[in-house]
Amino acid sequence: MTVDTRSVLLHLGLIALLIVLGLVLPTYHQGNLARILVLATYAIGFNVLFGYTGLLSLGHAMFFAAGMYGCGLAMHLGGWPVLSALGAGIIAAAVLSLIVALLALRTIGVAFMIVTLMFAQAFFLTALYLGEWTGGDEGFVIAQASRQIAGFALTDPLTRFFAALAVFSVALLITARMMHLPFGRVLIGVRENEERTRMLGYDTFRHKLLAVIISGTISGGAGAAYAVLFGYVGATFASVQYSIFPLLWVLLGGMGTTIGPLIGVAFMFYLIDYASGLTNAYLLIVGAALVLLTLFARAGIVGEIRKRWVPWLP
Amino acid sequence: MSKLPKTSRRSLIKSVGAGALLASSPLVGRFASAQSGAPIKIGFQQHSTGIGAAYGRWYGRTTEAAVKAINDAGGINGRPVEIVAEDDGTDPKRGAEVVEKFANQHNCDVAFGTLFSHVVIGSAPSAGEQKIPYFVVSEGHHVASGGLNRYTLQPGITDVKSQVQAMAPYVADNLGKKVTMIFPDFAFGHDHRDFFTAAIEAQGGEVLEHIAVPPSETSFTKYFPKIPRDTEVLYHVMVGPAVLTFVKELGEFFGPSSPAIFGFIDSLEAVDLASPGLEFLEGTYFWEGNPRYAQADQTSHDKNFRAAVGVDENGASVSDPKDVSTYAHMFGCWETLHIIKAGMEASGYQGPADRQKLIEAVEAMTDMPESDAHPQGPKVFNGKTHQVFGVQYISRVENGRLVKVHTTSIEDTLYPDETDYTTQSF
Amino acid sequence: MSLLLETKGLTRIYGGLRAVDGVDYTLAKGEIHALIGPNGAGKSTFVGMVSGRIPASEGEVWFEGQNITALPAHTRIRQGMAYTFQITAIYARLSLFDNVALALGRQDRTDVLGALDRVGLADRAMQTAGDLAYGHQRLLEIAMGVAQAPRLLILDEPTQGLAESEIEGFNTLIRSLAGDTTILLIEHNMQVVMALADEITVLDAGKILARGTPQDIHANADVQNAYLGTG
Amino acid sequence: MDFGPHLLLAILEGAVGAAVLALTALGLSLVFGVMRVVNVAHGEFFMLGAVVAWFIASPIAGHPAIGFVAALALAPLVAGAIAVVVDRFVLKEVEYDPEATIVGTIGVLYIIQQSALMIYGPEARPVEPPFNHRIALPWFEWGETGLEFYYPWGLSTTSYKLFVIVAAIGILLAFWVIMSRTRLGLIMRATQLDRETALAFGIPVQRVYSIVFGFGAALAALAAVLIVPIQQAHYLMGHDPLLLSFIVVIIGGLGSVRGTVVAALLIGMSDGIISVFLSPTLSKILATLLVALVLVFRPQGLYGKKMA
Repeated sequence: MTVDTRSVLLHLGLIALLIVLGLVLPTYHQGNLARILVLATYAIGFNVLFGYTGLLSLGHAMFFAAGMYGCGLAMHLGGWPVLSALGAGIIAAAVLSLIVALLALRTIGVAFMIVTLMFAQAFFLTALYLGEWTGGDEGFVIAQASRQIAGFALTDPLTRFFAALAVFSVALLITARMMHLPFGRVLIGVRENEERTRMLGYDTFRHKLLAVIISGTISGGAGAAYAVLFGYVGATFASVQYSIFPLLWVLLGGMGTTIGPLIGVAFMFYLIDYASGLTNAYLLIVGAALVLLTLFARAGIVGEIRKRWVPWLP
Repeated sequence: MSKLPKTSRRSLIKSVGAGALLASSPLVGRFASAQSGAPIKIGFQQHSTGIGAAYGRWYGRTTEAAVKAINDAGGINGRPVEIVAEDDGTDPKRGAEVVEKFANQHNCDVAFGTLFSHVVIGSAPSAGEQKIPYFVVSEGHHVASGGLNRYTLQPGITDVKSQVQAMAPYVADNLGKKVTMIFPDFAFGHDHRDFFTAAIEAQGGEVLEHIAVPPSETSFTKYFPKIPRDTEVLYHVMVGPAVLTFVKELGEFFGPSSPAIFGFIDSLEAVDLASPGLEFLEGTYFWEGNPRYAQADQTSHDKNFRAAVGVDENGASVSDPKDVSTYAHMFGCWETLHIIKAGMEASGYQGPADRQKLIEAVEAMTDMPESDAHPQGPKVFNGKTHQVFGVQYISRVENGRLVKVHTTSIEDTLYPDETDYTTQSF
Repeated sequence: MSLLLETKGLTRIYGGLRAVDGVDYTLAKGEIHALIGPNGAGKSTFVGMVSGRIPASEGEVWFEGQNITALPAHTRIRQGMAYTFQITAIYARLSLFDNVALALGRQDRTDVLGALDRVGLADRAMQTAGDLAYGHQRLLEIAMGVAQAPRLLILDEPTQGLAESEIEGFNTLIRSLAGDTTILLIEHNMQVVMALADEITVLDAGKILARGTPQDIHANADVQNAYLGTG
Repeated sequence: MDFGPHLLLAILEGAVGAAVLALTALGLSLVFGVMRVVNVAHGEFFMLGAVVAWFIASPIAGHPAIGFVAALALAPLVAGAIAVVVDRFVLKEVEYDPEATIVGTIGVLYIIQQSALMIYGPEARPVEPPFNHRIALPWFEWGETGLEFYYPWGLSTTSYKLFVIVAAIGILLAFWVIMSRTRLGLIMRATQLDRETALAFGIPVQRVYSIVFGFGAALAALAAVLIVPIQQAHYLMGHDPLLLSFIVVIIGGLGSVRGTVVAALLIGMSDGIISVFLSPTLSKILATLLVALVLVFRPQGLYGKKMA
């Protein structure tokens, strides 16, 4: 079996497993998994830039939130139907990521981190400043009745689950495929040694530009999906911590792995959910878990598995 | 501990038994039936961590006290009440997840207790989808504005729009008509800005300047020079951990020559008035949702409420006089739980299948006279807007204590309906 | 013979220091040309400007009759240059296969293995490049240059760190490329230079000191004094 | 208020913020410069300084200055000691790998924050300043009789705020002396320049790292003790200082003390001064974008060398 076939089987198998889980899990965990899938889509978007291209953005919340506001405002103020609103959210995120990329890619390393952080902070403050439309920190609710596609209510747990799975699968398959194409290999080349890659005749700036746009657009798609599926849009999602989350998820799951983002989000989600049932001091447990992970599984969960047992993992 | 320390199981059953013996309601008969031993589970969405934690702690203590009082009096429909507390981290995303957890994992009958508006708004869609009644204690205008859904109600605390507009007549008549407002530059502050500006203009006054302070600001003096010199009344409201800095710097800015100062107690909620630097507040005015200091005309209801929650006559914890409560807001938890009890008893609530009946029963409520269940004062509930309206208090700082100088009427707090949730299907 | 490469007054100034100073240089198609000179003579800076890695302060670079001075490095590479680094610059965490595939621009198994085979590394294709011995890393670097099938191959000290036997293989490889590929070679090892070069240019202090056949250079008194005399 | 006095007030207020920010950022810059790691928990050491100051000062009776001085001496030691423990048991174990350090220190951040919430509680509590007098400031104007001066309404500061500015300048000078004139400073600079060579010269790099990490945390804690009589101690207060010092360090240029101080002044004052002209939130937005654009067009920071 070639690496390619194994990789295809892995991803299709994962999606099949998720379908089964969606059908058999109890309501509570089905709902959780729907959330996890949307957030994992966000993490996948982040991973394109951080895990594969080696660019650490600390401002990805602005892309997630751009998708969320683009979609949410189109429905809330414009009365658009779900699919066009999703499109609006995705386009909003794509445009924003193009602008941010053109400016931020003039910098590298820590300066890139700070520039993205500052743009995201400006975005967050702008969302508050335009409270008349965005509802500021309180945000707004997207009317339950409008959250449906062709008669399928997205508020129905099962429908919502499969909608979330569809969003996740698209992002997963796009990135998995991309990383097999020359374009994706060049991104890895940029991550490993940008100067070398340039001297092999690749326009590394253009590749990085596209990586930011793809990454930002997938993140924005996740934000738009979150708005539609869970019915709430608010500035919290544009705050700094929502830029830090995907970094944490990806590092936990394994940077530069296709399924790491999902594993990272699921691990973190259930760690918080479970620990908060035990004690109010659950952040202590989360903190300890993060420290232990750095000490004993530095490549992240999937990364360690790849390192120790399954070297072909994409 | 996630689940609040409760009365132990044994004492709970004892007290429920006593309640059953004493109670004359025919519903108590159900106590003997097979299912009756099961407690009524109320999911308490608590701000245990995050920016709301100082409020969350007192909301927790009040809730605990109210549940004890309800259980001591025989529970609800003869069944004991159990609180299932989950931390929402004062985060709207986690808030929504917690509501789902209440509905699907803990099998709670209702969800309750949220304060911060963004968590309420973030969680309300989940409550609507899970069809679980969601009783918030937030004072936000979000419920009455019609932005939420039929499952979300605010029967225990008056909303900010009412609070603010009820202040305008007193301010205009007694303090001055040229007002400058300082408020946080996010939704809560914008509510103050919009509603008070309209209300003071209706009284023939005007707002000279709106000074919006950016969120998470920790230093404020630099914004004060925007206060016009001819300001007669300075209206301030601030929230968050930096409130004490805000008020202190306000005093340092004005020095000996300040205009009349009227503030919302939010600016000093959970803060000791005796903190150094607050001396200048002597003689200034505050809105209070519920007077922090026991007043000369204290009702027996307020006395009982303080005793039950463990608050002394200065509004601080009986065990630590420096631990000042969120007295202006936390009564809402107490009153809301009593309304849940009243609603469940009126609707003969048995289990989740009766949730719609519960909501209809609460929607049918109107007058809520001052009582041990409503220690803050009398209220009127509007079933269409799912919002309660109650009297508001204005206090003046005298000798370092807040002394009540004015009680508004309920009429002062009313405004035309902006929505009718009863027309929404369940 | 027609010219492949020409520079006119090519200059690079680093903070007042003229590292390369007005170099006029031509390279004919199909030639193996060696660039020699003492350390700090400006050899790497010169080829850096030719390949576009380092922007020129003054002067022009012409490639196949076109002025490419304004073109960015990756475009020059696309037009038929290849550049191997003086300090090994392979992708240490990727496999040899991936290294060469990136150089090729496609994941064609036959072509990748073919390129690796030319340096004798085909059997190690799935190894992680960073795990190779230093000499093998140099060979991989050369394989990556060769895999691009360039018209101009710039090799910056390719034999540094290679064992005697590997140098022999390297010489063979370069000779097999000659004709189709023009080769510009910076080299310290005079045996390699004498064995491979059709022509030699000597740089000293940023300027061309001498140019000629290996025999001419060997006989040149200036070069003897400035450079060869020391070794 | 008139334009001139308003601007003066904005500058004075900005100077207090900038002074504290400069100290906090210097701690981060030192760690960043010498150890090449990002300490995400840096803000929590700031918070620890304030919280510990409250624990030390509040039970001490008598003049508030006694408690304050005790806090000034002890709180940085406590924060520094905790930082050394973190260095030994986390950072050293991951061999200062940049990514692992980020995740590890995020974990430390949660642990410290949650511990503070459990032990100290969610309230914001004040520490009494050793002295605090309102000082009305005069303003000059050309009038009919030449230079006139008067006291504009509201133009004032406090003696304690002025003390914070002076104290911060003193600490910065002391820091500069330590770094440039002492053996410890020399060792730190040598380690910063080249870890391998430092090792070769027999410098105990591991010990230097521990000292640097502890020293950086202590600087943050010291800054917090200075500010806590003005702003209260709260368990979430570390968030903004972390972000701001991070920004200051990058804008100033890695490893440049001068750059860090200049950037702290720039960041600490910009939104206050812009808000003289525009609405406060809008000025914050513009100040944020301004900082981002400074980096876009000068990626190495104000005083830094080009970063690789």
